[in-house]
Amino acid sequence: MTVALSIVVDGIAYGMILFMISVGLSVTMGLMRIVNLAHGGFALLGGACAHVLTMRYGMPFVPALAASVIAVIVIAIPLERLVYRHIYRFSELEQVLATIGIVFVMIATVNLFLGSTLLTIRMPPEVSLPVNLGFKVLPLHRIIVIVVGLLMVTGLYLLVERTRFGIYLRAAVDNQNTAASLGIDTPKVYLAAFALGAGLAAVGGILGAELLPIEAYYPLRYMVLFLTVVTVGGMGSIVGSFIAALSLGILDTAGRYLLPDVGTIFFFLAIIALLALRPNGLLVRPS
Amino acid sequence: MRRLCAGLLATAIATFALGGAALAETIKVGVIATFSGPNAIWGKQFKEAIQVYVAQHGNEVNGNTIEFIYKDVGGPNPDASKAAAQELLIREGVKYLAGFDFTPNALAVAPLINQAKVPAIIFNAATSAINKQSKYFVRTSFTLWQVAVPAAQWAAKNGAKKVVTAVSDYNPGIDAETAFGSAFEQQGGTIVEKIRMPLQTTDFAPFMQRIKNSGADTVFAFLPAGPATFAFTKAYSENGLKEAGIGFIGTGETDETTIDALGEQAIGLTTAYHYSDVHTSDLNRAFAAKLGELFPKSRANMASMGAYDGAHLIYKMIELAGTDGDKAIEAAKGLSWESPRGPVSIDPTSRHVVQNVYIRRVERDGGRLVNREFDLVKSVPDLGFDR
Amino acid sequence: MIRISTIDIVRTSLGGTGKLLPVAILITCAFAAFWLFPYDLGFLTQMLIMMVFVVSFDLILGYAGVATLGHAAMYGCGAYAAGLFAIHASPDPLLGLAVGAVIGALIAFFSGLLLMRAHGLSLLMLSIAITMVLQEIASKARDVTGGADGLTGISMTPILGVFEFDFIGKTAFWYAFSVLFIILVVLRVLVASPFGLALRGIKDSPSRMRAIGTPVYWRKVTAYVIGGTIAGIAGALSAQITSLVSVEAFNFALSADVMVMLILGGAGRLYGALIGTLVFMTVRHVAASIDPFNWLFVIGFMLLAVVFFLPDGLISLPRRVAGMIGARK
Amino acid sequence: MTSGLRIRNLSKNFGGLQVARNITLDIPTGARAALIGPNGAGKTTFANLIIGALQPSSGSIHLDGKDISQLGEAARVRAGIAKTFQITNLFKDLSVRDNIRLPILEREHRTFRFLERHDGDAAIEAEVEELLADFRLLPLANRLVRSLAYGQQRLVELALTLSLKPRILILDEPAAGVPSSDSHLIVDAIKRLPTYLSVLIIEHDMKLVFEVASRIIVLVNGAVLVEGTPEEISRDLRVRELYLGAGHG
Repeated sequence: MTVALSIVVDGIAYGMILFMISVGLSVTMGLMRIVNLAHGGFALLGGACAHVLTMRYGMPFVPALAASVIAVIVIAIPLERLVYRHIYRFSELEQVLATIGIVFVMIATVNLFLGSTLLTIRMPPEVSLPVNLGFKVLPLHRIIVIVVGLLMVTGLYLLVERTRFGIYLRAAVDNQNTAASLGIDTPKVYLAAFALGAGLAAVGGILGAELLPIEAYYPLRYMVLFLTVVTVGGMGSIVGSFIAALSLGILDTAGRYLLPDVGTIFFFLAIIALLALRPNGLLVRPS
Repeated sequence: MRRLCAGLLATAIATFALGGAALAETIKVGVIATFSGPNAIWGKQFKEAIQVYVAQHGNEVNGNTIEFIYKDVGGPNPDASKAAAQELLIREGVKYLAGFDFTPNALAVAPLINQAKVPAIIFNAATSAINKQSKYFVRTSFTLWQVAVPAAQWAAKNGAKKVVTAVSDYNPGIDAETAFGSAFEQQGGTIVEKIRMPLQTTDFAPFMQRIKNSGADTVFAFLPAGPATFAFTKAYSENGLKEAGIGFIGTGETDETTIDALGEQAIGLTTAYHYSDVHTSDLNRAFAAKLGELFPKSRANMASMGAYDGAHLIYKMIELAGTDGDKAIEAAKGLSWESPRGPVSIDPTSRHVVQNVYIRRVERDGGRLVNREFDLVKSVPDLGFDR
Repeated sequence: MIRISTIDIVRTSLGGTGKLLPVAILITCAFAAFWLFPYDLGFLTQMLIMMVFVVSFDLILGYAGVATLGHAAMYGCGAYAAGLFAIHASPDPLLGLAVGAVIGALIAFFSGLLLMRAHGLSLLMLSIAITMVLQEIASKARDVTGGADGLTGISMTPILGVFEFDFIGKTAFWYAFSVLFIILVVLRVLVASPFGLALRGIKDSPSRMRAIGTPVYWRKVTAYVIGGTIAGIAGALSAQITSLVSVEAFNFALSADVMVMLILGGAGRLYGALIGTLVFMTVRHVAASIDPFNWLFVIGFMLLAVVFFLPDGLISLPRRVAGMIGARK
Repeated sequence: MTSGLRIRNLSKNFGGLQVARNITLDIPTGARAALIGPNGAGKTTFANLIIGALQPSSGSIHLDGKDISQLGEAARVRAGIAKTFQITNLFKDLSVRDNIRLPILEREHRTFRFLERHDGDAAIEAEVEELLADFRLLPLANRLVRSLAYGQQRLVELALTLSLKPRILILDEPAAGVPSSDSHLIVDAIKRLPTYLSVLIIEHDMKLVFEVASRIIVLVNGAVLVEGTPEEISRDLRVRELYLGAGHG
């Protein structure tokens, strides 16, 4: 019983981090339908920025987080205007090539200025304190991540489903010409959505750095992980990604608890089975 | 221009294979390592340590000029390693090979050095069995057996009764687990559980729970330095293991190149290892000073020391045997010298470095974290060679 | 600009004297490389093996339009199969290649039964997951595969009992080249066959192919098995020539590199696969040896330049240039 | 035994939604029938039920007395049912000639051959050239379909479908998207179709329907409203209401 409870709690805490690091990709790849392999690159830029701010300039964590996210958005906007705008029209394979090219340049840039070692982000020491939940000890920052993750998924759900921006975005992705004829400024909607995706990637990179530490090759090292969450969640569904992230977190944790020797095999076999049964993701029905 | 006829080529190879010219010449040393990609730190540490050695000792031995040539293989990539070795041996006519961060990269050149009779000095790759694949391999780093056994002996002597081992599930991890386990049980201790953690693990919380549940008083861990170590030590400190009274003993987890990234959570971690950059000796201080002078941003670690002593060994072999591979290997056997890490020698059978293994604890030293040595096990050979 | 049908290109090149031109160019290039870079035979051989591998992926992605990110599954299995066969059964290289091919085909068949039903992102992920499982198995079966240390002890007898693997790698070079050459010839026949046309039809419009009565799924499985066979051969070549197999043979990065090289050169053209491999590996090799710390800049900008200015891959460069000159007149 | 297509009580439900209701219909050999009806009447669903892209919930389809209700799409093509697509669905990166050649190769069970050339069979090549000539596509034969005008693509669509040598040909809005200046090309092509063929045209354009069809079936809400000759249909009050009432001519 305690084992099951531990699996669920640890799994949710881990799943929330998976959600954090991949939610930006749910926006760019899931909603905007770009094969955005550069997603991890924005997380890397955010993390590197937070590293410099907290470690070199001694900025406290929360302002550094905000500043880094803004910095990434500021980088993302001209990048969208100059480069991504053209990438939208590319075929999927060309998108793969283009975004891999971008991610290589991002890695090389971070490598040039900060080297290829771990780039830690200093957090207030209190967040590392173990919190005793009675049946289980959990680090405080995991609890913070769980809360932030819940806020994030709620906010995004409302943004995409309930606001005009969300409707515009879905209309624009569905059919750009129709959307334009309805008077929707599709380039601006795309720009906003892209900036949102990049900003979320940065948030995820920084908050997830407790488990997936930032270093120059971060985007390549964890690419499979990001893709897994979005694929299992299903394209175009923030809530799907959320549920997928939690399920994968619990699945992976259960594997590590119960079958540690074959945990990785178990995890990927489970994903194979899942995708074989639900090829379009957890929430989307097979067509 | 570069056109060469095959005949000439064959002659060139024949000449170098016979080797051993007595005249003053340029003797080339080919260094095969990872200089690009996520593991580029290896190549960087190797190269800088060699440059420090050359800066301290000049580039001449017996009137011969020593030239180091570096080849990148981009990570664990045996195909590239073999191709690089071929190119170095044939085009550059190197008389010594060196480097080798990853085990497969070293194993891939074994057939080549056997044929060419060229010594290969391993600066890192830590699987005991490598040296059995060719009598031309000499190693100046360490093996997991060499550091894990002293770790077990020290732990047993210092109050550990029940230990849980937690290692990354790949060959070095298994080596560490076996070495530690057998030595610890020999000392009368009990291994209560052996946990093997998949290499891809990012969240170590489940393992922390298992470690706690195992009822052990100490955890022995082995993980590759980098993100895995970061996440593991973080999980160790944040899941209340320290508070639960479970001690930590490891080996290379607190590597100097990543220790500062580990931050406060690392303080107090105990490890058994063969080199710390704050080892107190004049030689080490001189080494650190030169390194700081040439590469102000760098910090020495075990890879630096493997390369530094490797360079020393190559100089010695050239001094004693010139470019005759067989003679050079014979000369290397039994050599002993004072290294920045302490007294070392080359065991004639295993062709592996015999060295002190230090017990260290992570402490804060000004703005950085260091592995402070407080105990040692003297003259440990490669205990895994005969297994 | 009107795009010229590839089939027309193939037809003209196959008719009359044009038939031998690519063959002649290929052989000339091999000899030129052999004479001009006698010291780089190791690297050139690696490139030839990679060309075999990329060409096998071209059949799947470029012709049948099936995008996977797990092509290393067949490469790795071929490599381990050939390595284990050499150690435990027979050190004959050609037999080893055959074993690699068979195992590549089997893995492709069984994984293809699942994969060829999937599409898009789901297909990418499934292929990644299958490769991960295989890598993990190879890594855990230490007694058989040597685990992370690699499978050692592979030694080969002379090819056909005559050509011994030599120190400089001459034999290895010509061995790899011969295999590549034969595979290219086979694939050229294959892509010009009714089956090849059907694959291109499937890439263009699977729904139409179904509407004309094609069992699309089985055609794709067949293509995947053929691609897997060749990938298995590539893996076997690497095992025999390096005399070592490591778990890196299953790496995700390898599958990704193969995709990048193919798109870079031009998917759907056999020579595009060759050019992409040549350029990518050369640039990486040269850039990494000149400046190992910043070489990724070069690769990154090269990929961006190609995708923005040569969307059909490097192989379209001559035509592009010709088009620009023509437009200026 | 009737020759041609015999449909009895065909129904299809999507969950609670009934999209085909009890359709009973005969399309004898050589017929030129047209299926009309307002948007959402279930015309495309009906076509998909016949070609096997959808499986019926109940009812049967017989071709020349043989029950084909349980066959899949590919098998029905082999049995002799072919359909053009409403939005052209061609092999855009293949030449026009390959677009015609591919279905013939498929029909002749050759696409599983690896070692012969795809253009190596004289009989097939002759058939390809004949079809190209029939549809006046010879001058375009080497162009990629992608580069053709839309009207030309519709002709390729027709030729491609015909190359399967079907017995029943279903034309799903053959003139959709074709500028009116080019629609005579389509009408001509349909009129030239061989007489052994039964043709079912699904169309909006009444002018085209009245020009080529000898029987017209009106479908509303998934059910047959009325069936008859063009004259009968044009006189039918319910149809007039349906079309004229909605403002169509």
